Amino acid sequence: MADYNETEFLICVASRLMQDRTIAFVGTGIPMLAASLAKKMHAPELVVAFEFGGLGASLDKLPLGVGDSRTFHKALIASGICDAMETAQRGFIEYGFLGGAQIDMYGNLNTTVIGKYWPPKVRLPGSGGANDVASHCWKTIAIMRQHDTKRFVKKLDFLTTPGYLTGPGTREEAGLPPNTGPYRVVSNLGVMGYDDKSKRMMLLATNPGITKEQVVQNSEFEMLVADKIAVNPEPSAQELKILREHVDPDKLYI
Amino acid sequence: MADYNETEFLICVASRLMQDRTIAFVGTGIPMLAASLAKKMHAPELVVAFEFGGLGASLDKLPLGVGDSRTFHKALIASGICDAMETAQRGFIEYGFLGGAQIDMYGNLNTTVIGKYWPPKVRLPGSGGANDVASHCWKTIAIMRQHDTKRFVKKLDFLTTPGYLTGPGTREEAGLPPNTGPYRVVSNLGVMGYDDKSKRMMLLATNPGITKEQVVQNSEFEMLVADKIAVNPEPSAQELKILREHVDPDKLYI
Amino acid sequence: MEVLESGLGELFQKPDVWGFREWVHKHKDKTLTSKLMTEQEAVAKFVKDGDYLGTELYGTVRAPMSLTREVIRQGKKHLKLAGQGIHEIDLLLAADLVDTLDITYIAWEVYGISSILRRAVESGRVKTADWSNGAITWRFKAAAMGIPFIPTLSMLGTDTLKNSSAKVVKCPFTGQKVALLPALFLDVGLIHVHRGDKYGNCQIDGISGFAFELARASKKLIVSAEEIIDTEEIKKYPEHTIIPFFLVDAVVHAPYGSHPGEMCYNYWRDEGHLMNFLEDSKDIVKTKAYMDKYVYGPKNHDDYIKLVGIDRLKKLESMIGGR
Amino acid sequence: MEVLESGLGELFQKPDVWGFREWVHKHKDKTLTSKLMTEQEAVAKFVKDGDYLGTELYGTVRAPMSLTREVIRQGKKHLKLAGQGIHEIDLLLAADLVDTLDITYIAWEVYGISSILRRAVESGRVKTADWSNGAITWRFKAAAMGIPFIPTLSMLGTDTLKNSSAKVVKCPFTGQKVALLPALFLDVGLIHVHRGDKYGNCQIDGISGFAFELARASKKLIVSAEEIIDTEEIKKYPEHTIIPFFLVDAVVHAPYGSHPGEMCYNYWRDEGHLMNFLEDSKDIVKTKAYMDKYVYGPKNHDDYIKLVGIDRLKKLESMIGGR
Repeated sequence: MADYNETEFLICVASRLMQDRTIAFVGTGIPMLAASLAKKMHAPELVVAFEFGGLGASLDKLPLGVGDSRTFHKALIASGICDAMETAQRGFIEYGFLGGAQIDMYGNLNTTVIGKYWPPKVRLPGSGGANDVASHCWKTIAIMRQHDTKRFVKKLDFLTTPGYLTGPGTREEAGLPPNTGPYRVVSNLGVMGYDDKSKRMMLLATNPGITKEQVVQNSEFEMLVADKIAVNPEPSAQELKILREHVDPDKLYI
Repeated sequence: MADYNETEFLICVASRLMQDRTIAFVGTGIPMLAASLAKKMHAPELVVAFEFGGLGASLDKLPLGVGDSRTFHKALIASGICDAMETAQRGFIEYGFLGGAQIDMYGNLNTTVIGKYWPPKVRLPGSGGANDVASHCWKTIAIMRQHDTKRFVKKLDFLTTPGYLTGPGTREEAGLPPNTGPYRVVSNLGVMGYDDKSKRMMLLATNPGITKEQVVQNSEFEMLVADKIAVNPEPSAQELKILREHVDPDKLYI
Repeated sequence: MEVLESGLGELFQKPDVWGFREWVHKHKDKTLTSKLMTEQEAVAKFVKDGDYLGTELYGTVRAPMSLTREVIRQGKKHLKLAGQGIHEIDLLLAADLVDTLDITYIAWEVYGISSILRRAVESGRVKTADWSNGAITWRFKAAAMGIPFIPTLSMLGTDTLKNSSAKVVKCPFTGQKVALLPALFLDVGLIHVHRGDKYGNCQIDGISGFAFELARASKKLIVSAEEIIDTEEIKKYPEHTIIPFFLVDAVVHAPYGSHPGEMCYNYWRDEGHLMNFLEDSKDIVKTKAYMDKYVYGPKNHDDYIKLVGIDRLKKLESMIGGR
Repeated sequence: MEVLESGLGELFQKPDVWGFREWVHKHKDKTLTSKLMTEQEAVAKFVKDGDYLGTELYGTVRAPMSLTREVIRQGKKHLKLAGQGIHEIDLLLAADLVDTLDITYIAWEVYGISSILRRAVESGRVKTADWSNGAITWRFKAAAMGIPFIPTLSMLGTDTLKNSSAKVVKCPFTGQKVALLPALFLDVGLIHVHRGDKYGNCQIDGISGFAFELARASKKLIVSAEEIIDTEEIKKYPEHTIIPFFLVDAVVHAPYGSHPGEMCYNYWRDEGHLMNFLEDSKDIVKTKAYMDKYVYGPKNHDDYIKLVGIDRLKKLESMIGGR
């Protein structure tokens, strides 16, 4: 078994969730690395969409941001932000990968403020494209590098980006497209999905050496637990080799 | 004095109304010829806009339609119909040149049907871009090749394209942009403008040999007559030479 | 929303945003799979009786004529159309395949009104609703954006609005009146382009009319291209892709596909052919003879090209201007 | 229109369609007149205290940095900003020239949040309203279309909507809820492009972000270009013009105008410079030292280029990828 760090494991787990022959919106950081790894492993025909207009890029080299030249290098179209967002709004984009400072049990995310809105205790970056991605993509996958009770919270300080809002039917009630919503959460402890009926977050798989109790204890809200908990396979030697030698050889992220 | 036909005169009169260093929306036929003539006479910097996206074309050769390659030959931008119409909607286009089967005393035009709406006695082409042009350009100029009581009517069978609607303030009341509206009508008998106060059509100039009574009699509605009626100068030898040898050497229109 | 005024025109295609989303989710192929096929295959597979059909063009310029002739040969019936068009709509109307028209302009520009349109509408065979050119394109744009309507200042105060299905409301930000246009989602879009790859990534030279919007507003999209190019060419200039592959269901190689219309930088329009058609179109018997000769006669576009004659087409190529 | 819900965020710029129309009618020069000038002249002439300013970019890519530094050198105060931005907004905030922010995302992407933004907003010095990236761009798009608002399905159900000035209404065609975004007309737009002619006809390589929309949404538009080209080049490929001359008030020749950001196909971003800034920005004194050295120090962009050093810039050129 290869030696690896937590970030590398997170990238591998996220990567495996990326389905070949679909279009996925990816943001900077782990989603980008995961997409690049997926394209070199099991999903060569994954079409990666970036919000500033690049779609279908080769990802030969790792972009530094969602609009740099690597996001449309050898791409199939290089348009603009409206076209990218409207492609999602029209229902063409299957997956969206997001992150956040806080997530609640319905998969809602906060990337705006800690404390009250203004002036806030901590001003975070804001929605960026996350709100659009989570409003329009069919399935969203949240990546949370640090699974603890400050990040998996009962109540968000600010609901930046919609998950299942306050429960079943509330997305549709708010006007969001039917049959869309959060799909998975990847954290440093494991992978969560959502209970079909209650739309509440549910532990599906833990990372090796992590117990389901640890996941529950590190979540402020009551984390549901699936009847059968899988264990995420560790990064394979091949995954690590490709990740280190081809995805991020300059060690920009890992 | 040169020998010329009615169409040639109409083109010359329309051409003289085209102001240098402005942007004008022009349609197929006489407006196109007039614009081409104007660019070669007094208005070399007239920027001609076509509704399918060509703007600032050279007009070296006469287009056959509002979207053919001559509408964007050596143009400054070749975009699409949305950009062209939105440029007008944002207030960038000074003049619009239109035609119609019927016009009323407020400069409203009909190019849709004769008789009731459906099924109609005569189905005409429809608005095309005319409604947009007349809604958004600052000043519209209508070109009517045949001035008679069937065309200058009391009541349109169908109000396709807005003039001053039913009188002062009614454009604004309908939601159309302030300070826009009909400016001139060029017919085979003369040139009409609009009374500032009543917004009703008013004879400003007759063609040589035409009396103001003829204009009044050939209008079904009551045509106002300006205190002082000018006489439109006949086409000059230079205008006719340029028109015949450079604007339409293949005799497509004249 | 309080509606101040509602157009009385029939809404031939409801702006069903959720239905469109579900449809593309279920049916659209997001994979890099060759979609090259003949026009017969494309039309047989993707056009159904009763479909709402849209063609993209500028008058007779860059018109999907080879695809339109195939739709007629296959006798697809009860079509709904959006036009803005000339020759292709004349042919569909002459073949009596059309039930309804969202019309903005159908005529021969400087050569005057369409006799075929007159017969079809004045007889009551074809129902109409009226729009402006801007309005119908903004309806495509709303669909392309994935929203149910879009505001405009066009059409206000006119019978055009009254005989459309637009609605007038007061803007909640400014208090001004605006017309709301319902999004127009097409069942099938037909677009002719300069070049595309086998997956459907397409480039257009010169003005792009409403290709961008119509391609994105179509549930099913059939593209014909003067030239099929390698995907490497697409990847070299991705900013020139106006239609990306995932919008496209079929790619048909159709040199001279816009004939008798123009294709900018490729060939000039066939004025003689069109003048003859225009004359023929005034008479029902002569219209039928034209249809028999040029539409029903050739079994496919290759046949049509032979019928027109390669010398004639080469001459049209020599007449087109450069940059 | 019956409004179901109204965002409580302040509307920093009213969607005044009529005002915009009147302004461009009165002030915009529709003639082919050279607008080439220095950045000092452009900023002095077209940026005023209290203006609502917009910059177009993708993160640190194709950012109008040389123009932004000049705005700061001239001390234009009480600015309102729309961001989506990074380095240029950090600099404007650090110079304490900003009163309000329509914010969607201001941060250093993978390198984390902006310390300067935190200090400016947490202290209560800068007021904010929040939007999504899509929403703010659609606000520009509405302005570019000349309409007072545009619908979207974004932002529904969230605090983002509650702290914006969007409004929720029921669609009169489908009954679904939609968010209406007020058009965002800018007093001044700043855009950096690959090349333009002296009149302001501009081309951009690669993705175009929201240049199309922002250029059309701006009352006054200052463009900087890596390269000034002949108008004959523009005329040869008019389909590549993304900004036509009549939108533009000033054209500034600014090679390396996006430094320390990237310019695709021209030069890679200056990672070392940005990492140093990022570190400096955590501390007020060091931030001031950076500003003194790189913004206030050079008297113009030429000076800035000399300060950075041509060898360093040539190296960045060598690091950029081709097609």
